[in-house]
Amino acid sequence: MAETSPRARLILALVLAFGFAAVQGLAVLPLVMALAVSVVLVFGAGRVVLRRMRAPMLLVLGLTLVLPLISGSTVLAQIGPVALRLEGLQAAALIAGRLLSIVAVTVALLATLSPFDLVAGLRALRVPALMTDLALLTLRYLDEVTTELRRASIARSLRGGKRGWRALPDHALLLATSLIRAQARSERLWAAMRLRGYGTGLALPNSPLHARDWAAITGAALLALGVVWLDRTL
Amino acid sequence: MHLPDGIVPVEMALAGYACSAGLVAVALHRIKARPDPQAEIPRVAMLTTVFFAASLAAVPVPPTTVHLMLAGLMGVMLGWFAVPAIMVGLFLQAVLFGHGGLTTLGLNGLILCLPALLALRLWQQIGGRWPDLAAFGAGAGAVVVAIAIFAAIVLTGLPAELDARAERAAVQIFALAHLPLALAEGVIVLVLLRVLRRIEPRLLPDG
Amino acid sequence: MAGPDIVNVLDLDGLSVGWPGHAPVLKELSFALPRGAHVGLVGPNGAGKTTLFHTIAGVLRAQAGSVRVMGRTVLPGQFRTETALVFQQAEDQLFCPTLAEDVAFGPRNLGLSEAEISARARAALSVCELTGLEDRPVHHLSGGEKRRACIAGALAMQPDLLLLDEPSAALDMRQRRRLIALLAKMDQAMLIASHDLELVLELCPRVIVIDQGRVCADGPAHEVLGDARLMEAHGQEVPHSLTPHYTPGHLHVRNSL
Amino acid sequence: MAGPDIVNVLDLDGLSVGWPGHAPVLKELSFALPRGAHVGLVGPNGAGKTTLFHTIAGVLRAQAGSVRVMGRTVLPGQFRTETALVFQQAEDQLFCPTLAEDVAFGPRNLGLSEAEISARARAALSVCELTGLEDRPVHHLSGGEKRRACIAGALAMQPDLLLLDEPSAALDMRQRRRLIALLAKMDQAMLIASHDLELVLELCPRVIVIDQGRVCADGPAHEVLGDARLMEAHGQEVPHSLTPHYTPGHLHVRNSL
Ligand SMILES: Nc1ncnc2c1ncn2[C@@H]1O[C@H](COP(=O)(O)OP(=O)(O)OP(=O)(O)O)[C@@H](O)[C@H]1O
Ligand SMILES: Nc1ncnc2c1ncn2[C@@H]1O[C@H](COP(=O)(O)OP(=O)(O)OP(=O)(O)O)[C@@H](O)[C@H]1O
Ligand SMILES: [Mg+2]
Ligand SMILES: [Mg+2]
Repeated sequence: MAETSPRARLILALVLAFGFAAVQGLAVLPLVMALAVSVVLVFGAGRVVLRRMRAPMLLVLGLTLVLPLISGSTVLAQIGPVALRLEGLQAAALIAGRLLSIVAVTVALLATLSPFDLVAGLRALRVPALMTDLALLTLRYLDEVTTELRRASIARSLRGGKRGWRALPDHALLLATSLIRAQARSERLWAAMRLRGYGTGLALPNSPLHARDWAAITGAALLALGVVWLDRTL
Repeated sequence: MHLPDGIVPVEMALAGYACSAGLVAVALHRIKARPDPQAEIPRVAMLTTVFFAASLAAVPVPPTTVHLMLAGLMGVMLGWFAVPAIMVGLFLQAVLFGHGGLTTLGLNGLILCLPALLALRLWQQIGGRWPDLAAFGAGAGAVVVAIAIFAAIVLTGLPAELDARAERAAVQIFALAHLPLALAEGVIVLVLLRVLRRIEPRLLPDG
Repeated sequence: MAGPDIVNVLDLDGLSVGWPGHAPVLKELSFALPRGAHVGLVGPNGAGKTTLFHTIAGVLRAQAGSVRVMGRTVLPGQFRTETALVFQQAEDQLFCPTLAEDVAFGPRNLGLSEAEISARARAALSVCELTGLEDRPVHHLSGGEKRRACIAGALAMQPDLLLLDEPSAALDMRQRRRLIALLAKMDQAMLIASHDLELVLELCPRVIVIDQGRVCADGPAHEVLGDARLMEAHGQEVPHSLTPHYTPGHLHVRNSL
Repeated sequence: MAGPDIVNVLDLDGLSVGWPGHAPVLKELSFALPRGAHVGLVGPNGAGKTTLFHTIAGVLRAQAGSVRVMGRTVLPGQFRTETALVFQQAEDQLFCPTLAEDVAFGPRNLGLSEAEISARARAALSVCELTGLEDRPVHHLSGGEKRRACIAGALAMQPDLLLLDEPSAALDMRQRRRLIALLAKMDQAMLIASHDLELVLELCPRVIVIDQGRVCADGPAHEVLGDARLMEAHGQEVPHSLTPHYTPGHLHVRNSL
């Protein structure tokens, strides 16, 4: 499945994510999670997903610690003033299941693409050229601008720059300098783009969707609908 | 302050997409009406890159460090271009860095775009007469409005059984925790726009 | 060196140019470039070299006089594929995600077929010794590779006139040597603006000196660059390779300047 | 040249350094700089020159060995005002709105009185021949002026050790000459990393060659830079002023390389 086109992957990710987000009961949650795991395995993205799961895991941990204590009326256990409540526990489990499944699916489908293919996929989905060009140029120059900002901040420290909140105005100065340079650079960039005939946008033209892509999209749509239907009937 | 996936009900997420799409359509319509919108793409892209890079770097606000949001500044400096720029930034963040989420892209767009447009409005209204006040207001105000929208969305979206007292307490803690961020952004936007007005007024829209 | 053509690749005739809202930078410039000529353009900072290149490429409007490329007058805003400009800032010129896409960007805008586009891109990459790096994101290229990538992007347009603004800036010895070898074997007409006089001397049989927007000298490289009085007057120095040295003792004399 | 002190300004002792998450870039580097010494640092792209400067300035952590400045070990994150670093990218270093503010930035952070701050700034500006440009926005300075502004900002800290990374990059002849004259009369200890070997030759009696993170040569400039075999092996060339030329004919031979 690794050859699925970027455009198809975007559609797959959206369809599955919204399908999972629509789940309201705990009953289909195991099915949803199993589906998420199989998508990860099919796209061979296990390692990436595990790496990117850390932050969502922390969030989920926070929720499961807090929600059961503050939400719901059915008390399951009481230790002093602290009561563990059923509804809160259910809500926490539901949110955690949905969150982790959606993140797993999006990471498996999209984070494994090169960022530039991703933008080409967006262009193919008829996202306006203005936005995809913004995305491409931002991706292209993000590293450089980050490095420049980091260097400037080292230069500031080397000249005894203040620490703590008193450094805030200095940060504003660094940002202002960076913006001024960005402006100058954009003028050169525009000349370069025009000289090479910039007209219709930077992203590559559409590549057609193959039969395999259509099959994947149809499959995902059916799965998502199935999940929602099961959720509403069970 | 990005809303992750899976927290709010799917209806809200869909409504968020619809509202954001509407906002983008309005913004693109406004942009198309400008004399040569294509020629502005490199400028908007380069400034957006700087905003993006700056919001990835941690800024000290004791006792911790925070990440700037910069929605107000984007509104002031990019005008209506801020809307597509913010949406692009959010998409890239969600997919590349795992901040925010795919289903909540629309809602997150509202959380940042509305404050940006309000900041722009504020700057256009009083930036000429009281530039420092307008700048601080744009910076700090955008954070406050974003927090308000964020809190409203979360409260509407969370399970109904949540008891009212806990709810209010959580909102208060959340808002208080972000007060330093609002102040920090206010100061940064104030200093920054002062510098730009002094040495590179070309970069500012007619305030 | 020039072909059997009658036309010059480039004709400047009494050209005066300024940036919008500023005084003219170039004043009554006239010279011509025959086919295949490699000409060096030398002058101090602010002399107007970059301004001249922008005018030839059709970014700036001539206030007086005319620029003709391949016999046709250049109109500002009109994108002419006969001219390719390589900027001093390589980063700003490589705006596509990967090397292959960047080199193919120009040909794609010419409306060629996919096969032709990729043939041209492959040819340009191989001339510039970049084969194998096609899928590399542009910001992961080294300084010398970026410079060569810019040149590849220009060559893919198959221009008749190549304008190079400070091609050796920020390159180390090895990369600079490689660039010189690469440029030496090209047969397009070329105008090379550079502060690196040794490079100019190696690549260009003819050199034009401009200062304050006027042509101050135009002639064989050895004569022009070897003329200490002329060089001195325009903020340059005679390149080391044109001055005989026997002892290293002169260094200390120089040091005390 | 060195003063009557016992201490070296800089002492490197078996220094190994790498960027976080990468293999070491510098491997067991050892050398010392006496007071007032001007030393050139030469090596191909990626040799580790910039990395070394970052380590000396306390940005990077030594994995093994130690760096001592003025006899005290440098700890990462602890920025020492005895060391001043001038980056290759002048723009990154000038972040205050005007030249005067930028040069005064360092002294102001040292907690000096206003009178002292302005005295120091004025002195630094005048050494760097920037007097008269105080109120100019930094981004309206020319390349050479920016470079000198960075040096002025460094000098205003009154450092004992000045680290210069490619100081002549992007300068024209006149600016470069001016920079050389300026640096030649300074009496701080200086480490100059540069691909401009003529500049190194004029400024530094001693040259260190590094390649792949190791010291490959350390000795008198004329011997080191004049050693064709050594230079060749590390991607450099013997500077023109150290090779005797009698006829310009060699150019054509070179061209066909
Ligand atoms: N974008 C611009 N707007 C206004 N004036 C400009 C602009 N670019 C250059 N100039 C002015 O035009 C004059 C010539 O500059 P130009 O960049 O052509 O010189 P140059 O010969 O290329 O110098 P260098 O060797 O530094 O590249 C200078 O006085 C400069 O101030
Ligand atoms: N920020 C960084 N993160 C990781 N590796 C880096 C970083 N900067 C440099 N390096 C690596 O360290 C090595 C030495 O780089 P360094 O910049 O010190 O070389 P240099 O001698 O300064 O080269 P140049 O002449 O091109 O400036 C290179 O292999 C480079 O890839
Ligand atoms: Mg120039
Ligand atoms: Mg370096």
